[in-house]
Amino acid sequence: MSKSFVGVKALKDVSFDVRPGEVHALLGENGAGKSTLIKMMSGLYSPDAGTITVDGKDMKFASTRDASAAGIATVYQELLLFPELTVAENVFLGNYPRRPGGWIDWAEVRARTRALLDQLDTFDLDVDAKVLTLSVAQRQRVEITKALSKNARILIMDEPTASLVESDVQRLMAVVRQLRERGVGIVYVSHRMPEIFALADRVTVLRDGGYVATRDIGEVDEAQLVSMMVGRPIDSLFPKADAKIGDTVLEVKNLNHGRHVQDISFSLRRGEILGVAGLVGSGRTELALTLFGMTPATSGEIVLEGRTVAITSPRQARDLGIAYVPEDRGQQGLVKQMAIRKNVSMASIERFSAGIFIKAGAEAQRALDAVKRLSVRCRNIAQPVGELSGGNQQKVVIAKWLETNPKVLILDEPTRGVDVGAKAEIHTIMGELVKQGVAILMISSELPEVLGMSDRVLVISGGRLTGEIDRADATPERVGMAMTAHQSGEAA
Amino acid sequence: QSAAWTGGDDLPTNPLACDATPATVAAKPYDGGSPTNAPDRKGKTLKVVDVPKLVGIGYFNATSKGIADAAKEIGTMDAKTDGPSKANIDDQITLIDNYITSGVDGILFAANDPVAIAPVLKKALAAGINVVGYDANSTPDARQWFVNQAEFNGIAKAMVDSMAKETGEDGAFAIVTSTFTTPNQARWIAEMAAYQAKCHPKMKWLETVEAQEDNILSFNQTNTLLNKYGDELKGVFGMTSVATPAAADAVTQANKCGKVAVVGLATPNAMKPYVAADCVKSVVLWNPVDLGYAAAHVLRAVADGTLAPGATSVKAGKLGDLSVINGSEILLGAPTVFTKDNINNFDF
Amino acid sequence: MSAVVDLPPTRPASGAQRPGFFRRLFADYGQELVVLAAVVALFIVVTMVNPRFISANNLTTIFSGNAYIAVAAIGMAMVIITGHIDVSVGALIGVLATISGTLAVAGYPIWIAWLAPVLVGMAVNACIGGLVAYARIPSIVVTLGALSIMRGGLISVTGGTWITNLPPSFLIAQKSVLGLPVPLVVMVVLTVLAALWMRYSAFGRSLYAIGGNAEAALATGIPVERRTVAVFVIHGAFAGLATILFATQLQVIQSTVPPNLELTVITAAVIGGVSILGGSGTVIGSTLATILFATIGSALIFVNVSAYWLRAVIGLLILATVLADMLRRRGRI
Amino acid sequence: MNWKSLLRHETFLALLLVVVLIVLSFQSDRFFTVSNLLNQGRLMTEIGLIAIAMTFVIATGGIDLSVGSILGLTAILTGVFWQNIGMPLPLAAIAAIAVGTLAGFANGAIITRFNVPPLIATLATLALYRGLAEGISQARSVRGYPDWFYVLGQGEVLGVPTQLWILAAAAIIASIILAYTRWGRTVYAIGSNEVASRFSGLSVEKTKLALYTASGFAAAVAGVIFVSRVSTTRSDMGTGIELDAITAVVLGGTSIFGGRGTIAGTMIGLCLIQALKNGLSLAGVKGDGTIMLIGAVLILAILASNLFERSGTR
Ligand SMILES: Nc1ncnc2c1ncn2[C@@H]1O[C@H](COP(=O)(O)OP(=O)(O)OP(=O)(O)O)[C@@H](O)[C@H]1O
Ligand SMILES: Nc1ncnc2c1ncn2[C@@H]1O[C@H](COP(=O)(O)OP(=O)(O)OP(=O)(O)O)[C@@H](O)[C@H]1O
Ligand SMILES: [Mg+2]
Ligand SMILES: [Mg+2]
Repeated sequence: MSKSFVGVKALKDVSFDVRPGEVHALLGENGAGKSTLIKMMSGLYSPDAGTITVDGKDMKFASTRDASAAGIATVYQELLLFPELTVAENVFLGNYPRRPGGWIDWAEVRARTRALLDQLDTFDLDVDAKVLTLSVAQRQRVEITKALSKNARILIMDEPTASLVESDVQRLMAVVRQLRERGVGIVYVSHRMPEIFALADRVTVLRDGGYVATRDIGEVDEAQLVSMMVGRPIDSLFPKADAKIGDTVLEVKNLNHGRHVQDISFSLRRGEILGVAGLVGSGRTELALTLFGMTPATSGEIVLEGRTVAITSPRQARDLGIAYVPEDRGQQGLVKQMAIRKNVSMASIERFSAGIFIKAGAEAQRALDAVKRLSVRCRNIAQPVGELSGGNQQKVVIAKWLETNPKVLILDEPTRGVDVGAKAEIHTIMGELVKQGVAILMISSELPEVLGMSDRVLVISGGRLTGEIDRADATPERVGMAMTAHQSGEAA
Repeated sequence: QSAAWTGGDDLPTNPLACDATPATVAAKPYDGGSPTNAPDRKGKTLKVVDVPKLVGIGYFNATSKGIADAAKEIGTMDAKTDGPSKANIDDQITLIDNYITSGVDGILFAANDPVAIAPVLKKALAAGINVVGYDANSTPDARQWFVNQAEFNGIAKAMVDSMAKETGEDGAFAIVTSTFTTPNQARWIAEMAAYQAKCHPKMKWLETVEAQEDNILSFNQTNTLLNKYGDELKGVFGMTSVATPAAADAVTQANKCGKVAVVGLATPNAMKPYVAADCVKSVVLWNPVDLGYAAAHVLRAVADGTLAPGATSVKAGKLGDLSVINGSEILLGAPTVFTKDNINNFDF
Repeated sequence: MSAVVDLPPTRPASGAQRPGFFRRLFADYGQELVVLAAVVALFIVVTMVNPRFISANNLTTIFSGNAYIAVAAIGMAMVIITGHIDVSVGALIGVLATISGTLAVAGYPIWIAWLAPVLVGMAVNACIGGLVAYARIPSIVVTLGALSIMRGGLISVTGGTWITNLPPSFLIAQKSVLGLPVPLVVMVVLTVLAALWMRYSAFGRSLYAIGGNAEAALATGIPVERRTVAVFVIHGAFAGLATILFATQLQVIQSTVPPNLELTVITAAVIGGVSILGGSGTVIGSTLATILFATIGSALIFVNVSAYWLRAVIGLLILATVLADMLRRRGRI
Repeated sequence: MNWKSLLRHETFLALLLVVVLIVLSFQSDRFFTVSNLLNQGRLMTEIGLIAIAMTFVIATGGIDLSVGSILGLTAILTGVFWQNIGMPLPLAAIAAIAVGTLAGFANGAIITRFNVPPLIATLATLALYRGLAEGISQARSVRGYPDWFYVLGQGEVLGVPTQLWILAAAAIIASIILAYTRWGRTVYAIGSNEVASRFSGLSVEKTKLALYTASGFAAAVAGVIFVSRVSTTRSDMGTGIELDAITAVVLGGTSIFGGRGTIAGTMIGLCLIQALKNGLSLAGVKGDGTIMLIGAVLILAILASNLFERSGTR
């Protein structure tokens, strides 16, 4: 089975093929065109030029339905779920088991979903829960379950592990390997190098919409791959800067909010990066939201620069100098239809205003600076943010919050779905910020990132603090141990 | 007590005598307005617009037909009907305003609100346009003449007397009207209340309900009244040409023909089935075709100068001489009572 | 089709994941239950004031007098679930009633007079749906325009004449089957069928999917455009069925429709729990909400609420229902 | 937000308006006269004021269906405060406007505090406020206002109808706010992505509350102008005006899903509708024909600008 494809614009003359029983990794920087390629293979976009061949036959995919019929299932990068429908229904939508007469067999839908979820070790997901009540990571699992349910011959996964923590990644990789053994061809996109080396048989690298090379995994090492992607070598993915750690900026005492933030206490100092590790649903995001005033604390104390503050709204948090880069940038971070310029100034619009009027010139200047400083790849600052690739969108969100000159910067999964080049850049930016005395609270599901960037690591499990580990003592084992403590408190 | 009628416009009521004694009307000087610098229109062809309360209901179709008939008969009149699609003061005002600008010679109107329409009518007078109302009046000084289909107290007497005859002097009745704010209906109900208190004091007024200009709602409301009061309810008044047939239908479908009387204002066409089935004995209404016909003739006479302030009567084609009352109103005559015998002679 | 992977779970499946029957019922049909509770409460209170309220006659008035609104609201609920809205349904019913009545009076076979509004309703809404789906004009814009066109057109064409002399066999809404009035039977049957269809057919579920996330629906392979046209066409069919009940209730057909009929129908759908944002709700809710309105209207007359304050009370009750639903949702999450 | 596509719709609409004006003035020589055009301004002021506020509301992705009822309630209260309670008329009008504004505030509070979708909330208050107007008025109308009061609705200032000044001022202020201030930016941001706006520290709730309050205020002012124009109060005043206002706003290019729209567009849409109503009437087309044509123009205008936009960006 081969599959070739030639397109233009976002994608220039790219050819790509998948064989049965292989994992073919697709690599490239943000905006390289990986998702675009995938969307054409799955029938969502139609190519301007070029062909798709399955089993030697030329295919014309008018819709994703045609692609499904040809045995292609896809887990998209942007989660495409139906928030008002249940988990089970999301999994089998358009593909229901029927009873005689064509009626949907709901009992069967639930049972099969349960079985699929169990195989992913996802016991805490209620198949009858509406998807809107799930966290991002839980939604990701639903997406994967959905693709698995289709029993496809070609499975395309666009950054499936972006929001999974290490143990989940391991589990997913096991599933992928098993599928490979069954002769399923898998297209796998990820920005996480270790996964690529652990999983892939071949890799194809794209750059700026163009095809760079296809290699067997044995032929290349990480540095080579990175320089193929970025066009230059990268020194270090975790450029830990030596910032002077100053006095305490933020002190949190016995903070509580609902089930997911229970009795949390910690302190954060100027120039420090405090990593937060935890399993999916452990309550890290909830903690951030509580600090940011989105879900105000029900009890406990937040002390900011020696003053006890009650934070009840994001606006107030912002005014106090707390910034939050959310985990779901599409929904929470950006206004996609709006220009880059307007997104950058959004959280600090008062600074670009004279009275109530916006100073458009100053705003544009700052946006230009920010785009340059964070090397956001875009046509111009008037381009709607939604047109940018994931990593570049993330940089815009960070730029937006840097405009507020925060004292405390909370980064929730700051490099989720961000390519190695940009990831290194974001880490460098973090380094610069701590040098300027900003205190950073970094939530990440990527253990190497947590270990590589943090001065200290907080570990949260079941909404409780289960460990506070200094950089020197932070080994994957210690952190992992703390992450699985208090398991009982986590069950939803 | 829910029966008390407190709606309306707080104008004094003037119930007629309980027997057939005609009311003595005190002569009043002309109180209408007059157009400024109206050109001499004597014998010239008039461009006339007729703006009813709303278009799309049987009643105003009939008046509009009368106007068209008269225009054809007169020959020197170009009449056209254009009204709002809902009984809405604002749309009506806008329409009249547009016709003033377009330069008509005469305006015939039936007002959705007597006061709200006044400014725009005064503007018409100021532009030298002849303005005549029918069916629903404006304040007198905003138009020249008003063709009064029947005096409010006359209608009230006819309605209440008919009801008393059918239900007996101690019957209990309810009313289905469009809305409490509709001026004509409000006046009629007020006059009915006064006349009933004076001449049929033992009758029991149970309730008045609104049903918009919506026949299904009228039907439902009548049904609800029938259900609520059971055998106590002896009669239902329909105050509009929409409510009356719907009320009759409700009574028919509830198999209460003969047990519950329906008396009301309605056009004959809509009532024929119920009258034929003996479910409704009598329908009260002036002939709206005649009303439109008379209004058109009055407008012609005003434009020709043959109807001037101080006149006591006016010639209205086949209707003969109509008399002037209340200073600047022209009375169409007594309302017609349609019964099984004559209803098939009318088609509107 | 069996699951592809059969890795052994690392720990045994934790049993009893499903919440209890009542919790699920409350979660799935919360708003419907609120509305139902409101209806029941009204019935109890008003019956205590005046026992005639639950007489067979009054129940007939409440349930079948407004059945046509309920039927129209079924189609509206489907449209709203798909993420659209239709503000032209009132005008459409007026047009269809005129067509149906004209055919009946002109002596065409009765079944043609009944079939015509359904077919014409489907045709008109196919155009509306086409503009929404393929020309990508928001449905509120298309139907706002269609409302004007149909309302004006109706008056232009009929000149406002009423249709009388309808043949008795045409008047189906006045008949009964098995001792039950036809409108009631039609309303219940259509509601149940539509509810089953929305829950157990792939087509019905796809409407929820489109309303919930049109982009994802497209990616799932649902033909979003065709389904959008289809749901408008179905809505047109329901409008046609509603028209039959509407036009045959009385012996005359008024050429004007009840003012604000479209708002009444939309209100019924949304009070019944259909999310105005699309993606959730049921047709059971819209029918219950229609019954609620009818019950309120009747109840206020029975308890002698001053007719002047009637509308204020209705508004207050609607608001109370809406707020009760919101509080319920908060309690749940 | 894409400025180019925005400009395109408004330019297109303005061109359409010009064409309509030219065609209509050939149909009737009484159409394109100063006095007629000014008079049309008088007639469209109430809808215009409401449509301006509605533009903001719709641009945030909301809607306000209760404006007609607020207008009616304010009208009734003006009369009742003045005649039944005996307040001086100016005070009565101000008090009535205050109540109308409060009604708008209540809408906003229901929408923001209880998370009720705007369409549902205002559908409920549409019935409630109209009901209050009916209940308070007890079906009576208040008439006989002093002559000075009519200056507002029937008088002129410098040869231009009084209320047209108000409309013009409102339109200019509103368009500046929407286009150049941070409030305007906030409106667009909320309309495009409410969650992200909240996460960016914008005061989403306060903004929405303010907008619905402003919408109530605009409807209330329109109510007093309406009373002054027609010399009386009735509880059914303003019925159906919400659809007229929404039509103008949507025709003007404001997206019903929020995130885009301009006051200029709304005003052009409003003028287009009014020109059609008036011009067609002068040209001898009846009201029902005009309604049909406005419906068709609405659909076609949006269709045409959709096509424009697509051919432009692809
Ligand atoms: N809807 C769109 N409109 C315009 N440009 C787009 C659109 N979607 C993607 N692009 C552009 O196409 C290019 C390829 O984007 P694509 O999403 O395929 O990148 P990617 O390789 O998947 O990146 P990432 O790793 O961030 O997901 C980018 O430059 C992006 O800006
Ligand atoms: N909108 C929501 N409604 C209900 N429950 C939610 C919602 N969002 C999150 N949760 C629940 O809250 C718990 C904690 O979620 P949270 O997102 O804070 O976890 P996390 O540790 O940040 O995980 P991750 O970031 O990997 O998703 C999860 O169990 C999730 O089910
Ligand atoms: Mg991608
Ligand atoms: Mg998280």
